[in-house]
Amino acid sequence: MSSKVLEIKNLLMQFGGLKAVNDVSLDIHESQITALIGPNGAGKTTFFNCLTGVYTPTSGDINIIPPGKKLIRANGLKPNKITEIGLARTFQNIRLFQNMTVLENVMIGRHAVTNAGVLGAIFNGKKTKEEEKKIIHDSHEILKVMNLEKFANEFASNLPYGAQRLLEIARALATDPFLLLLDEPAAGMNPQETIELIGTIEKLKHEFNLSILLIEHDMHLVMNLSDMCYVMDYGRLIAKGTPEETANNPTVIKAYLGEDF
Amino acid sequence: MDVGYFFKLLLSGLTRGSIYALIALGYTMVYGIIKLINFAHGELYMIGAFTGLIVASVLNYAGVDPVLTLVIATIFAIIFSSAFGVTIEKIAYKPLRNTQRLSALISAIGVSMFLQNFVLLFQTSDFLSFPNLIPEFKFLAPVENYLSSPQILIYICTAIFLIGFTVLVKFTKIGKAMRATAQDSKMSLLLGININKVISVTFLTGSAAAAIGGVLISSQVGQINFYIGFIVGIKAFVAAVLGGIGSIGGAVLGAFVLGLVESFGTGYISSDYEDLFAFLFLILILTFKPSGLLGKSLKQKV
Amino acid sequence: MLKIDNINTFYGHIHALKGISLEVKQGEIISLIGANGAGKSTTLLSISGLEKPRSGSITFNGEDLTRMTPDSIVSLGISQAPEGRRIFPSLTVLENLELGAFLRNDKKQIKKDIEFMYSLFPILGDRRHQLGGTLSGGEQQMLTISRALMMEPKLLLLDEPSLGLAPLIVKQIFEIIQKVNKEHNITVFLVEQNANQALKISDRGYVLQNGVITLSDTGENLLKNDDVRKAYLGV
Amino acid sequence: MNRLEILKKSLINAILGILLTFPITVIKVNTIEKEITWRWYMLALVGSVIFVISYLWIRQQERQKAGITFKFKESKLGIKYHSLMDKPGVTKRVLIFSTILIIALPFITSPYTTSIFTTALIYIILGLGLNIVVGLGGLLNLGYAAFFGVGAYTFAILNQNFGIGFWLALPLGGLASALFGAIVGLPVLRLKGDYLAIVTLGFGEMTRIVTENFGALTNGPSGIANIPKPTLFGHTFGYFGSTRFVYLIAVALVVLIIFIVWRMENSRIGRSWVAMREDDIACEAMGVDLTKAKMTLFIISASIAGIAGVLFAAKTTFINPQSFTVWESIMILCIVVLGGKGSVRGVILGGLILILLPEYLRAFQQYRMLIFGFLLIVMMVFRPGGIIQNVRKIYKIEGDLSNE
Repeated sequence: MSSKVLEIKNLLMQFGGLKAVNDVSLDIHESQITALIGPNGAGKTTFFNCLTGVYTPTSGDINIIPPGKKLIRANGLKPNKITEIGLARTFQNIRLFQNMTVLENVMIGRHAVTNAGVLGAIFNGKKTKEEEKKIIHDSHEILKVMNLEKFANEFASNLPYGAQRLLEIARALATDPFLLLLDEPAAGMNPQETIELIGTIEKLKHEFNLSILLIEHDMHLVMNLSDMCYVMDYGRLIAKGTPEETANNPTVIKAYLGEDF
Repeated sequence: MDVGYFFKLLLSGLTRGSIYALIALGYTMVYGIIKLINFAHGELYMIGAFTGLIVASVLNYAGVDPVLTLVIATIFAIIFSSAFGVTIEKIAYKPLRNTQRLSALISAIGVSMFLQNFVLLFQTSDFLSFPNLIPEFKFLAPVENYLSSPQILIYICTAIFLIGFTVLVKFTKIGKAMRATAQDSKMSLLLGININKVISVTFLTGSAAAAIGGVLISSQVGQINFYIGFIVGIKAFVAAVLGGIGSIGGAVLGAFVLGLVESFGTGYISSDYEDLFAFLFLILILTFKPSGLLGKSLKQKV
Repeated sequence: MLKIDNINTFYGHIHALKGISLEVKQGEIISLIGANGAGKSTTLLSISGLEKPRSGSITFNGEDLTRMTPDSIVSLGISQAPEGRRIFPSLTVLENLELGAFLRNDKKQIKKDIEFMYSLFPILGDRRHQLGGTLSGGEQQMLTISRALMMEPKLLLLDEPSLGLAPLIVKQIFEIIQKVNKEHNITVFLVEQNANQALKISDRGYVLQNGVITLSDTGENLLKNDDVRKAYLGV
Repeated sequence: MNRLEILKKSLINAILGILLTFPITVIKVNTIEKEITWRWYMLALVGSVIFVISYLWIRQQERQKAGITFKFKESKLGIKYHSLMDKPGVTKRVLIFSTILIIALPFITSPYTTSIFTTALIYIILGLGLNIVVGLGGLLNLGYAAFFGVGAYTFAILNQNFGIGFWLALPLGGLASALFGAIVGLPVLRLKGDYLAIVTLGFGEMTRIVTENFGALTNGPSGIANIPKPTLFGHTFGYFGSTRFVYLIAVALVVLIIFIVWRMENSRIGRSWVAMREDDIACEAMGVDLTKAKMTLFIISASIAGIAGVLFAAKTTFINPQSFTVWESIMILCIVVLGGKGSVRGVILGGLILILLPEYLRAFQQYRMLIFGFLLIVMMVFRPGGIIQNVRKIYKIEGDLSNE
């Protein structure tokens, strides 16, 4: 088995009396797609928010191991630091920069891997100019990969819904991640769009050598994509295994899928 | 330590707090429902005080009984303040309900300037003295060094208003509609709630509270001018934020805390810095509790 | 019962609905399916009076809705459970339900109806004094639907009741929709992304594409239709 | 609504308005003489004013509802303007002409006019500075006048104690203000939205109160006088000369600051500010350090106010705390929002209107602030986005970049 890129140990996230994430441990391996499924309110998104620094977990460990680098303990790091380390995320309820163009949205993603400052901006020297050029160039490349090139100059708010979801992913890719966290990437997509999305995610995995963790309700997508599947309910992990194993697990069926799935 | 002095400050802090509470209530309600910092709310207090003064003077010079005068003046103050509040909303805020909040804020600033200068122009820029209408309560004689009749009246009126208001918001239908509108106005529409009516009632109640505060404090202090609303308005706003803006209990708590802080600050430290304590305390609290004393954490759902 | 005749609705400069006509008859379950951004929600909001069409008419039992305010439309017996659940997070479950009956004055019957909702969704009964915001997504969706039912509607408009819900909950919700339709004679107009489930329980369906209705047929036939199968059922 | 209906409604509004304003307008109390004056003529006056305003107001609302909005581009004047401007070389000529006009202004008008225009320019600088925070970053600062004050007092105090002149004070004032901005920013920038607004307002007021009471350094409420006017390589000007000179310095500073703001807007940093305004959570997830970004915004905006403060002190030669009150902060905010937040042209227009209008409304004397407040409401109701809506430079892909 390939090496680990993320290692979660006994993660606990408590809000008042509510244990939204309760003693969750899981590993994510390099170049694998891991799915996290579970009923609404099971704590999946909260778990995501702990990983990406939006929340600081109550206890437990979040260890990030960038390929070929040393382990970093990520508890309590700010979201931008986590992004710099190489974890990028999308949001369940789309959070694009609505009044910026598609290209500009992706350009923001390049923020962490570039460094022109205030003085650079004012004097706009050769280095700054070249960096700007490179940002535009790289962003454009990413748009091509995501097949969003034709929308490049449109405002994000004017994009069709499916394309907005893709732009979320494009923007995350722009930060040069090794681990991509997708929060319900297919939510609100019709089956046709979902099928296309499966292809796109596959392609990204190979082209950028990405590891992917995704939260999803669409079992079709989960079954088709993931190498490993974890199931959460009431903040706890209740099952893990290959997608087939999970789909046939009686506990999972009872809590989540329903009899006739 | 001088215990007497301490009590004097405590009681005067509660008086300030009561007045701030009456005004902060309006701020917080309006904010809760239309998410607008009604910069002109302090002006409604001033309008209330002026209407009260005018009516009271007319009656007083005509020789009407002081207590009756005070009651009638307060009623007129409430009516006119509320009418102004509702009118302002219709003219200056309603058209801006679906635009950026900053535009509505500027509109509110415009209203504030307009009302100040309206009163300045049609009345005077000088201080006017408020007729002395509050009777001396005999039972206060043993403690008259610490507690005056107007103070007692302020406490009682504030308490009555706050209780009535709580009942209104908690148990009546319109109160429930107000809370619903504050949380999700679009959804409230879909449930058949007439939100224009809800907003009008909100402005009406808030302005009425401010008017009561205006008349009470004016009869205690004894004089008013067109500018009294502005600084008190800002203080009440501070109180509302201190408690957690949008939270009614928070506004009341914030108001009393602020009143006490100011009273003790001026009494024990220095009266030169009277207005400084409010802000200093606000900054201290918000640094440790960014959403105010009783405010819900602003953490958005991600 | 409800008749939409050639309405055009604009969002700023965007022409969201381009001359839509459709009809809902007493006692039916009708679904409107289509991709995101096709104009499904706009159609529902236009019926409820939150979006005013620039032209065309919407009539309900002969009354023109386009000139009415949202609250008077509700008082005719049209209630809507909008997309994204929108329960009142800082009100209790009970208060949420009471607000559903805002326009009603029959206190006794309201109490009975609340008990009925608890029997439909027992979990809501267990949580009656809990704040709406503390419910899980599925519970919130149940609350939204029961709150809409509290109005004693003649016509129930449901916007994406299955969005973002676990498969098990989706099944439950659709069962309840059928139940209130059959047993309580409530006409249902359903907007859904989940075309498969929606069409299965519908008498008729409409397909909306970019603000235009492109297909209309019985639910059964639409399920068999090749274009629909390809675009919305993923076959 | 037809004309008759509008007239009817206006009549009703006039009657309601009379009732509403009755105690304040009709009854005048003299509490010293204990006399009441009943001014019944006010009924007619107030009624007719409200009637006219109501008529115009409703008519305009009806027009807007029907989709008739004033678009300069489509108006007669606008069409003429654009056809003229589209001719080759015209833009350049207009630019040269207006540059000459701007520079020549103090030499062809009275010192009084020059002085008013200098004030307007100072407020334009302030507007530009505040616009970075409010317009670009979406952070509401209601205590901006404090930064302005810090700049002015830095110059005044340094001059009194160490004899430092304008040119050295200019950067020092900016620096002091930036430092002050950093100190204020530390506790403040964790807060969001309206909480941020009230705390900045608090800081503004605290600064003023401390200035008023810290007499040893600031000379308290009476302020500091005899601040020297700027010199040119040691050459001092007479009264007229220095008025003109200050004006020209102000013009130069406005140009410089517009240039700096423009460069920043169109940079990696500026982009991250706009993203922060759009969605701070997503922005942070893109790797932008929000604390750092906000701090940078705050400090830059503060230093611009500081520079404006030094200029202001040099222009008036006398400062006191009354020039840096909440109202001053509000004025600057009005410039930004009225002009069109986020837009440099808007801020310039807003600054000119807000400073020049009250000056020239002096003809109406005591009515001017009343009218001014009313105009603010009218502007926001009928054009809430400000006079000039933001036109941001948008990055576009032109041609095929992939082969480079």
